[in-house]
Amino acid sequence: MNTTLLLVQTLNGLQLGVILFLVAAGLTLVFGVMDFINLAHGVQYMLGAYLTATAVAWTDHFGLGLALGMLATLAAGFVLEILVYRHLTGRDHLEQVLATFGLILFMTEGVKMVFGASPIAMRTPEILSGSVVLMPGLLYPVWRIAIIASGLGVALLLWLLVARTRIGMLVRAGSTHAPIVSALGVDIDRLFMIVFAFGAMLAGFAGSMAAPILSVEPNMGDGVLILAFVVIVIGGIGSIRGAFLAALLVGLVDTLGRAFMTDILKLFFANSSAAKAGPALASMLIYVVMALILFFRPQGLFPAERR
Amino acid sequence: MADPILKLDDLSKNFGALPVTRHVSLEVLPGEIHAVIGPNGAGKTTLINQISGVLKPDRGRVLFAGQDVTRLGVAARARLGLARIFQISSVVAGFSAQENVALAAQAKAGSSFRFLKPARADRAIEDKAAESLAAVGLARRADVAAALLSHGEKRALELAMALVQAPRLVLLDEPMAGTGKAETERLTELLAGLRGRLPMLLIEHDMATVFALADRITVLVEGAVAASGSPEAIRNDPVVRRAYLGEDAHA
Amino acid sequence: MKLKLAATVALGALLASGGVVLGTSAASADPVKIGLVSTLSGPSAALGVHMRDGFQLAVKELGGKLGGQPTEVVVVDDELKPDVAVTKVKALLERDKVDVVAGVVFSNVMMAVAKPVFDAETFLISGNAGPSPLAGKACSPFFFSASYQNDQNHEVMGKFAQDKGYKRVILMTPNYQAGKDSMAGFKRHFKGEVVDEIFTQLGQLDFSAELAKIAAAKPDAIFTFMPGGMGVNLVKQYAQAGLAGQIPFLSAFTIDETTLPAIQDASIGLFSGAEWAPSLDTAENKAFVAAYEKEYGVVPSLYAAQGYDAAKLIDGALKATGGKVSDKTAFRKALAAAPFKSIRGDFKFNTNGFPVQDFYVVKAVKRADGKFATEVVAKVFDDAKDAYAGDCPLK
Amino acid sequence: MATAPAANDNARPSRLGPFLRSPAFGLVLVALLAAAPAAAVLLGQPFWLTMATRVAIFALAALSLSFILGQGGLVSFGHAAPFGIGAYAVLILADLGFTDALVAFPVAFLAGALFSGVTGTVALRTRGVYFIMITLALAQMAFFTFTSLSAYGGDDGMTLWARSTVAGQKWLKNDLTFAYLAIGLLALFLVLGNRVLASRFGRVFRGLKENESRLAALGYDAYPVRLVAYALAGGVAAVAGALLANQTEFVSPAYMAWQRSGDLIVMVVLGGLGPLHGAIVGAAVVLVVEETLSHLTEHWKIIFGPLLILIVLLRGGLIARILGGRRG
Repeated sequence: MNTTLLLVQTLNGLQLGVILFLVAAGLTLVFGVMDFINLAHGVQYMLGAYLTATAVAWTDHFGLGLALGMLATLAAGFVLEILVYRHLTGRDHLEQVLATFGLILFMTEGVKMVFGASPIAMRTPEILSGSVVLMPGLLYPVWRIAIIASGLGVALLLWLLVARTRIGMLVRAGSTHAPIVSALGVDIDRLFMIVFAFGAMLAGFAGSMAAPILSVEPNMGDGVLILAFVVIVIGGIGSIRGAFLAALLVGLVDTLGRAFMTDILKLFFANSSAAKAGPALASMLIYVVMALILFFRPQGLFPAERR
Repeated sequence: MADPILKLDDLSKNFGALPVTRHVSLEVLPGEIHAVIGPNGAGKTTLINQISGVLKPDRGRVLFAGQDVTRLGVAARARLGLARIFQISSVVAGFSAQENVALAAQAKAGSSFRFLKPARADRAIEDKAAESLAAVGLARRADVAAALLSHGEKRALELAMALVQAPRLVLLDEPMAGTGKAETERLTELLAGLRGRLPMLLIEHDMATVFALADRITVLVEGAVAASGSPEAIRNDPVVRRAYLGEDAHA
Repeated sequence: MKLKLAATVALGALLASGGVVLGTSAASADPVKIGLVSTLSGPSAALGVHMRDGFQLAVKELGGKLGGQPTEVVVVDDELKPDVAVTKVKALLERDKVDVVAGVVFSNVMMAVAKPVFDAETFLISGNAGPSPLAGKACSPFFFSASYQNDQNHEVMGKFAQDKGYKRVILMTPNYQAGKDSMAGFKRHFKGEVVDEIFTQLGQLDFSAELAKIAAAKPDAIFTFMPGGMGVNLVKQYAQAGLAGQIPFLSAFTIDETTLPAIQDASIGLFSGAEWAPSLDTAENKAFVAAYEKEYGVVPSLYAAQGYDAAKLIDGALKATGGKVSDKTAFRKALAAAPFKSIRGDFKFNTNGFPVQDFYVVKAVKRADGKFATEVVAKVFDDAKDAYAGDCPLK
Repeated sequence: MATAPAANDNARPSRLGPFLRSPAFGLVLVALLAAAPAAAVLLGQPFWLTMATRVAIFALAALSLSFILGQGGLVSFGHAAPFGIGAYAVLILADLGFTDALVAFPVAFLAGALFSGVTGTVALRTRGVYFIMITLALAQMAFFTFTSLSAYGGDDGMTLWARSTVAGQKWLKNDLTFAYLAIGLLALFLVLGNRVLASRFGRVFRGLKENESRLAALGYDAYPVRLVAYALAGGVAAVAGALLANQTEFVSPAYMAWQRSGDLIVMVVLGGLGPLHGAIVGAAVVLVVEETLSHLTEHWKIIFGPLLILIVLLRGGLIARILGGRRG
């Protein structure tokens, strides 16, 4: 286990964490502010990837395509909010689960009918493809660096937005004292619409950023959704800060676990049994971490203030 | 003099940097109705939560029925005979009035880990529940879902649930809050009927009720005991008049 | 010879005893009913779509008739869930009363549906999956494969690596049975050093951890088996990690026409083992590829080719029996003769119902029209039989 | 009106509503289901037999989830785990030479109950969404454990070469007998479940869902009560899993994938979260609609998805309105 490898894997973990954060941020806000369980949040991620890939192919320009894709995702977020979500606020959690599950089925099948079941491609601009030498003997893909940088940038922006602006203040207050906020005369429905569409766009952005390294296919949102839920639960629902730290934790634990679990087991067990158990253990590692964290902190790492 | 059923010994609790309970000591004697009054924010609810076990004090002890229960949870204290009536009515809304009281009675009558015999077939419990409902005047509403009872009826139902457990002390957290005048009078009458049989710790805003019922009154101001004594003594205590009754006398 | 006769008689007796009840349901006046089982939803749907399209293209070209009989193809989606597949196959057998079940992309689904299909004494024509039990000990007189045995395409790569003189190779597959079989298949003909065997999670999206390990180990080549979306991700990330030009990439069921449209340039020059490629030079194949591209607008993959051949195989056998499936012995005999012109060229059946055919190394290229496809580099095995046929009691 | 459906029912008693919510109607449903296999044989529709069996099996699994979810408010997103464990119990026992249902089914029950009991000690420390997610996590651990069991097919799963015997007899080979076994077990556990809910234990368990702090003030500890209920539900789910293994004659980790847990929740919620037999309706609706729609079009999900949304938007729709009796 040399240091270069460890460094690369740490960067990889960071990159996964950043993607997860982008998805989890919207999820935790919608959950925190409106007490709304949105299973279809993974669909936004998938939609972002598809819309951006299409826009990039159409405009033949990455930046332009990304911007168009984001606008389209934002628009899709508003449309879904108006058609479905706003009618579900304040309803029983399980009803929200059922309805948004139906939405997943519909959107996934719809995308499959439009774009086909085969994965589609998204081009990356020349300057962002290929690898750079970070230090002697350490080659790293530029695109992953771009993901990490843009993800951290968005995280910073989000923090400023939530910590420094009026709407951010309302969101924070809304996540802990919703009745008070609405008593102050704030239109909580509009607040929700904005938070929701914005969260959808963040997830869509994550999908766009992941598109060049992952296969863009109709079900790409499912796995991410589960991981995003793991993240917000570890972080404490409604907490952006918690989501950020938990996303990095999950990204790192998952990546490093997959990279080194088998090797670590080989130190203690016979090679063959380590090779068998290693991948399975690595796969369940984040769930073990989540269970442990919830065992000791049943409200997650950074529970939002008491309601 | 008999031993106190409840004794608070130098109880203190902070929320962050804010002290909400400061060195509170008080006693409830057998058969006594002891009222705790105080202006809003005096820490009455925090105090009752420490007595019932919802909150743990930072310092001090809670002695109940001669036993130190400071470290025990809500359910454990309840099993020792501490019943509570909540500030906001708390019943099992989907159960009928009868089933609510039966649930309370069942807690005192053997294990709940019986799986196959229908609970309603347990005559002893059902009869006790019906008796208790009758005692609070709810006999005719026994089969109505608790959610459909009026506010006052819910309070009475809670009282029935407390009574059926034959508790050693009842904590009443503002039982008159939100009830109409007629209902308040009826409830006061009900509680007065229990005087001497059942010790109570009463937290209440309604001064008429307090002075009608209490054998002893403790005044809480900013988390600390400002005065304690008979209703007569409290009524005439200049400190209390200034700090509390003076402001609130007309409310 | 004598043994063979005895087996045929035994089979006949077996069929006669059980086939009576079902025989009536397949009267020749009714249209021929084919149940086509494919994976049409979930991350691996692309493979299933190709196989279905290939099959249906053949039926269409034959004027909607197989063996000259009006034919109804009932397509079902197994969702890649074994219990769902079993239920749907039972629906095909019991409700739709199909004469033949065809298709099945994944081996776990195949293993789950094989039993009910065989129990119903219905013929099962694989359009892709070829798990080793069905080739060996658990082979069945009702089973024929229009594809290959699972190990074979991996064996091709092992032989290729051996022939190329690679000394140090890293193997990487998902952590499931097919992955382990894949490694075993590769090692059957590769005698060099296997530096590391990396097992990844099935459905894994990000291979950065594994690629960093590979880059550090600097092997002569890597061999991988990453079907569907996993392969897309892996190849994209392989190129981005700067490994594409450095370490030869050998694969099976990873680089094919279902994934190439998504991988595009990153795939060029990567190797794969296959029994078919669009560039294969037979008249039938040229016609098939042209027709498929015209019909569906994409280059066919080997799944499409196998689906197409499966339909042609059923067509040929039905022609031989005059459109009848009710006489199981006759239909089996007709199928076993492989009475059709495979787009792969040489195609015979072994005793276990698996093909005896040629295998090639193929490589991804960008065609003149801008589309991506695989192209034959060299023939690796000629008239190859699978390694399990010897365990099969059928003669 | 809409805010308190329970209030409505009492204020304006209709004869139908209470009957549809009563345990007796549950038996009517089971009887209807039991008619399907007989009809299948009489009308020469053997596939109805398969469907009826599958409905009974998933109804049993959904019923066990409904017990803790609908009646106890414990939203487990990992119920497929004990379900799958039941299936593996049959497979592993068969591999060890114990092919008899009289051994396999009780062992499956115990294995499922043990799994739920042990994981419940951790999961039940949490509440709400945290509980949902921790049950998912624990189920995922089980899932990945079974995918790594290469002796039992790993991720691929493994064929169960013969159905369980009963006291050495191969009765279950007959699909009709098997269908009635599944329906019979469904009926048995429905009756038992309703009995448990009406018992002293059930009274406390149901009460906990609505007002945990009240029950604590009465002296009830939620934890052991919920743990026992959670373990029992796991055991019943495992019995359903054992049935599924026998029906499909195949066992695979896919049985305990998180999507399967989601399917079970959908069935229970669709069934209205009310009395246990709502789960039978939910399972039947999901499976039959799925089967019918997918027979019509490959893109059946484009219809089924909006259908689910509509059901919710129309306030639980017919099924939940009739059966639900959700309490304000």
